[in-house]
Amino acid sequence: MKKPAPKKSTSRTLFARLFGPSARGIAVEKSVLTGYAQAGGAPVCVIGTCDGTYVDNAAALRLAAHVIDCIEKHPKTPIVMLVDSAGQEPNRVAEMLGLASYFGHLLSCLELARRKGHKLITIATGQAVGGAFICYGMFGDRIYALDSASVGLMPVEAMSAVTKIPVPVLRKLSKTMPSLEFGAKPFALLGGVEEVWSAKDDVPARLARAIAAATTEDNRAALGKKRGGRRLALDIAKRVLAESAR
Amino acid sequence: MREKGIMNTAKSALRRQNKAQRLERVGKLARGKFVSPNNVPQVLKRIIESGDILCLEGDNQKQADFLANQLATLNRKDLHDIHLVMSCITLPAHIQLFQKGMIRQVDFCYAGPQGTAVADLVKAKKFPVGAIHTYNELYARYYMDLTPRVALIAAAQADRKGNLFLAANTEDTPAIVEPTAFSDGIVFAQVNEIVDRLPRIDIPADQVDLVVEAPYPMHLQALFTRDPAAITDVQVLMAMVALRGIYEKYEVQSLNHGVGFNTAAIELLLPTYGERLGLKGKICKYWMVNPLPTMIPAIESGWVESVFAVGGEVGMERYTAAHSDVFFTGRDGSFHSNRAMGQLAGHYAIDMFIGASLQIDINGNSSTVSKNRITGFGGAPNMGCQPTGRRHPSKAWLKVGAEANPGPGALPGRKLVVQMVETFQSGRVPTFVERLDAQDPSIRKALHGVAPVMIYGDDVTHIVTEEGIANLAACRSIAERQAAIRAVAGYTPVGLKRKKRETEELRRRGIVQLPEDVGVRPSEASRSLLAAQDIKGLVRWSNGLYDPPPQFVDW
Amino acid sequence: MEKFAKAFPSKPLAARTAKPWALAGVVGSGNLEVLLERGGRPSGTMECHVETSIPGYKASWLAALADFAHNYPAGGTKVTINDQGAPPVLVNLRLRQAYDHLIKGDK
Amino acid sequence: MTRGPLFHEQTARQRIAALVDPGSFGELLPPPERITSPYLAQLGIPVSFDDGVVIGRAKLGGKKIYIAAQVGQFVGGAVGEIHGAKLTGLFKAAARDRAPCVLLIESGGVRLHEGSAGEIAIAETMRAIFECRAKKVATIAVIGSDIGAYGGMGILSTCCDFRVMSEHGRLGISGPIVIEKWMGKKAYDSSNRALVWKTSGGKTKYLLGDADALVHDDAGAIRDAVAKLLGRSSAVTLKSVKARQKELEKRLKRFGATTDPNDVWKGMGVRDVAAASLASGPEFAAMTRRGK
Repeated sequence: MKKPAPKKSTSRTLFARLFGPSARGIAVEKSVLTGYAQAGGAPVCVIGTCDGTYVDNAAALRLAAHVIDCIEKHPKTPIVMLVDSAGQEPNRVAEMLGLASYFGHLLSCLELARRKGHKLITIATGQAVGGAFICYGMFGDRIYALDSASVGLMPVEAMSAVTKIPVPVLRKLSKTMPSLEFGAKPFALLGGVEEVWSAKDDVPARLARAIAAATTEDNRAALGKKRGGRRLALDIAKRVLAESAR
Repeated sequence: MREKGIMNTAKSALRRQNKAQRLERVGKLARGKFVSPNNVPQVLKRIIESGDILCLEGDNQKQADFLANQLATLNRKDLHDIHLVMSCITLPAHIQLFQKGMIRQVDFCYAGPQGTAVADLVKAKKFPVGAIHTYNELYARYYMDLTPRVALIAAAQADRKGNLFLAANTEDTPAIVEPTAFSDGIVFAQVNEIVDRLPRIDIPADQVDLVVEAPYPMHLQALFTRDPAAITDVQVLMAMVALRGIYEKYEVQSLNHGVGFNTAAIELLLPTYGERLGLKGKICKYWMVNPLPTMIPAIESGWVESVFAVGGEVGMERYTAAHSDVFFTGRDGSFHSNRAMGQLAGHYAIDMFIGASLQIDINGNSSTVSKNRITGFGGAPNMGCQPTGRRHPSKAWLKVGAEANPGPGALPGRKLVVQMVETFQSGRVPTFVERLDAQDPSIRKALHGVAPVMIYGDDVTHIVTEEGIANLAACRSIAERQAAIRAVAGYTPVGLKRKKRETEELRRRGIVQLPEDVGVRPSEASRSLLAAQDIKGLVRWSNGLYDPPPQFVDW
Repeated sequence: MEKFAKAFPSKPLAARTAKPWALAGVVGSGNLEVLLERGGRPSGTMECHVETSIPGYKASWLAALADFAHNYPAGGTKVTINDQGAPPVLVNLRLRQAYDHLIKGDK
Repeated sequence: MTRGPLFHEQTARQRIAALVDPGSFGELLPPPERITSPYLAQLGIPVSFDDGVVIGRAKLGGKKIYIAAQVGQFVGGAVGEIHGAKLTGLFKAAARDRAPCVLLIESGGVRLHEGSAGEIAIAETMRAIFECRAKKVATIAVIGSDIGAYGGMGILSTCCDFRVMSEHGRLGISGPIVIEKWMGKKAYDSSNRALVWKTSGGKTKYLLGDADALVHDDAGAIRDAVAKLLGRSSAVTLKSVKARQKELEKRLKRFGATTDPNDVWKGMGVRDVAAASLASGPEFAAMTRRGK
């Protein structure tokens, strides 16, 4: 595992593809992006990461500050979250200072935005793995992914290294269990992603439609069941609800 | 001057002359007795002669490691045909001496950490062993046929005259120095530091020929530190069974504990479960054990009258110094140990020895040796045996003696020799076997026909497992003994061969007792009964006087 | 994984128990969980189902279960075990704990 | 000096039994339902009848609560599809019934054997937790176990209104072994237990304000601390997030360049670090003026 090298130019191209000329309103500092842009002719707030960077304490704070700024200054403006991050960097000082709490704070800010009427749309643009996806991207009302994005818990090889289960075994099982497979499409089968957008798609139009359609209800378990990638989650949660009501 | 007179009248003093020659060869490599660390290999070359009996100090805790490491820098052309005598083969440097072919014969007691390396040397026929001994057996031979010409020893401090201070870890040193010094052998000591004034003198300067201030302090292994957090519910169950079925039943007053978690559990149950049973003041008053950290709660609760030790334990220095009513301490107040005397106490003066083993066979013989690991004995066989020279009675001694039904020519009493084991070792390896690995012909052959049995079945009085207690002393025949062992061997292959009716009969006669039979409810067995559940708990019990080694500290 | 099932003769369980089922232990390295339920059939046997991660110890398992069925009136119960390499002593201990809970309820 | 069992040594079921009013616990989806992980079964790994989490209703001090306890011994308490769905359902039930929900955490995070399903499950549970919070229904995470709260469960714990910790509990994202692999043994020696606990343990978390209570490693003490929090909630408001933003910025500015946790302790007003290290949780709390 090496620190990913920044690829600024491709990030800008991507922003332009998503937001057109209004992408200029997005500031990028140390691969953390914050700003305001336009989607479907209406203003949106943008937060996120690029270049596959790591989300550390400072990055979480910058993202949170921007969410607070949006809540205060631009009520009900949808927030678009772009995710391209390799995760949290394993770092002792970050842990000592409570990285989990920094992430929790970012999530609380997003929750506040949701309660105050901001729609939250996530687009996995690059890497969307591990803690960095959990700490904001997976908290969206609706989550989308570009088909070029690497979405999931971790690649099969990494899973094998930790679980000591041979790669061929995992690969074979992933044929029937998309959960074990790595990528945007299997993740969508689990309901974790609403829709995968390809290069051919009119992405700005899709984004505008996504913002319009979003609701605050978490539909992922239902999607996972419908698409067959995650058959148990919905029914089990429902059973808990039903049995506890008796 | 008077001494000189005696020397001059000596008729035979070849050894003395030889010693003088050796020291002469050292010449300017030493200033008086003091050698600088850089010169040690040269000095060793000059004071040791090929063919010598050489004693390296080192046991399971304390090591003259600097001297051993320097010795290992020499080669076969410098020294060969050495007859090595030593308590424990512990360091990689010890193994190198064999690999370099410098050793003609070795006589030793124990090879804990190097057990695998020793087994490999045996397989490669590079381990010319005389015998594996118990500690006191080897010390005894230092006075008979294995008197060292040179002894390389370790001490905490030396003063400018060469007097030595051994601090908490006296251990083997006096047992090595005395026979060497009084037979015109050379005693070479590594010390952690040279000071102007010693806290106390443990070895007088005139028994010390050479001293080096080692560049690093001698290695001390924290051997007896058992983290209470690693004690399992099953071990608590066994401890409860042992407390009721043996300690309470025989009113065991003086005892030795092994180093395992089983006995650590017993120590930690005394202030809780033991207190509840009203046993305080009735049992466990006099101890021959190292200063075990797990004994702190019992000591703090007033259970323990005295503790004598064969060695120290890392981190217990301040605690033992603060409890001189319980521990043996020098006039400076610091802890004192002595392995030879401790072993003697453990042989003659205790009601009970209780310890664990890796394998027990169907006749009750036990061993820690396997084909791939030759460990040896240490002190257990001195204590885990019947001292037929014992003449003083005690309640426990007489009671076991009565159960053993002595004939007209037998001792009236018996020491309790208790093996406390789980029926399976980790990894589902059965403890109970039909035949010990130690009986393997290849091992026997390497040891001149003597299988390395730790404790003989004839000496064992009880076996405690999680299944219950087998009272071997009360068995009337070998067949009965075997049935009793099968009865407590659980679901090992040995245990599966037991016959229900036989077991029931032995149980009726009290020879086999299940936990319920001694008043223990297995469902009650829980770690929560332990007086301390982790190392931190021990530190708190000690009022901050116990300083555990860093690897045990999580705060 | 090795899987087997067997019923062992046992005196019938008490007509009333504190609970219909009891669970003891956890599935973890060197440990196991024992689920003990009323309603196994027939009433003169203890019905056992074992799933263990360490194959090759069926004989000890059967001996331990048979002993338990012999020592405790457990006829008409169903024992289901998920094992991750527990030593037989733990099998015994967990069975007794589950049995205690079934009869007397959770402490 | 005898005392009850240590909380961190109890099993999940024992913890619940020791925490709630006697006999009040009713388990939801109990073991006889045999809802076990199909993933583990396929991989030849032993399954458990509760999939590593015990959930249900109970009373605490006569008040209705929902409670869950993770089983750390079972695949490290890690969250798989079923495990996570049980938690999500529980928090939703708590929100619906406006009954506080207590989560006894013992988990390394996502269950790798179930891949992304566990990751999504944790995200879903987080959403359910915030459903409770929006209704001012208290959500309380208890972190006092051997494994602690790591990975996604570490993050999830920070979504709850309150965190009750013992000195034994640890809260973080990346564990010491992972960090050691990444940064090298020099930067983080994972076998240095004292350093590990000072990095992620209850005392440091309490000192910095990430734990709301630091209690004895004992179910009774945890029950008392939880009982005090049941009627309260920590609302997510603009004011609260702005205050937290300031606090976390200040923390990063003050200690961002500090590597020795003892310096953080000193900076937070701990005078005698050695004594504070040895002190029990409540003693520690009394000794220190927390920098809130």
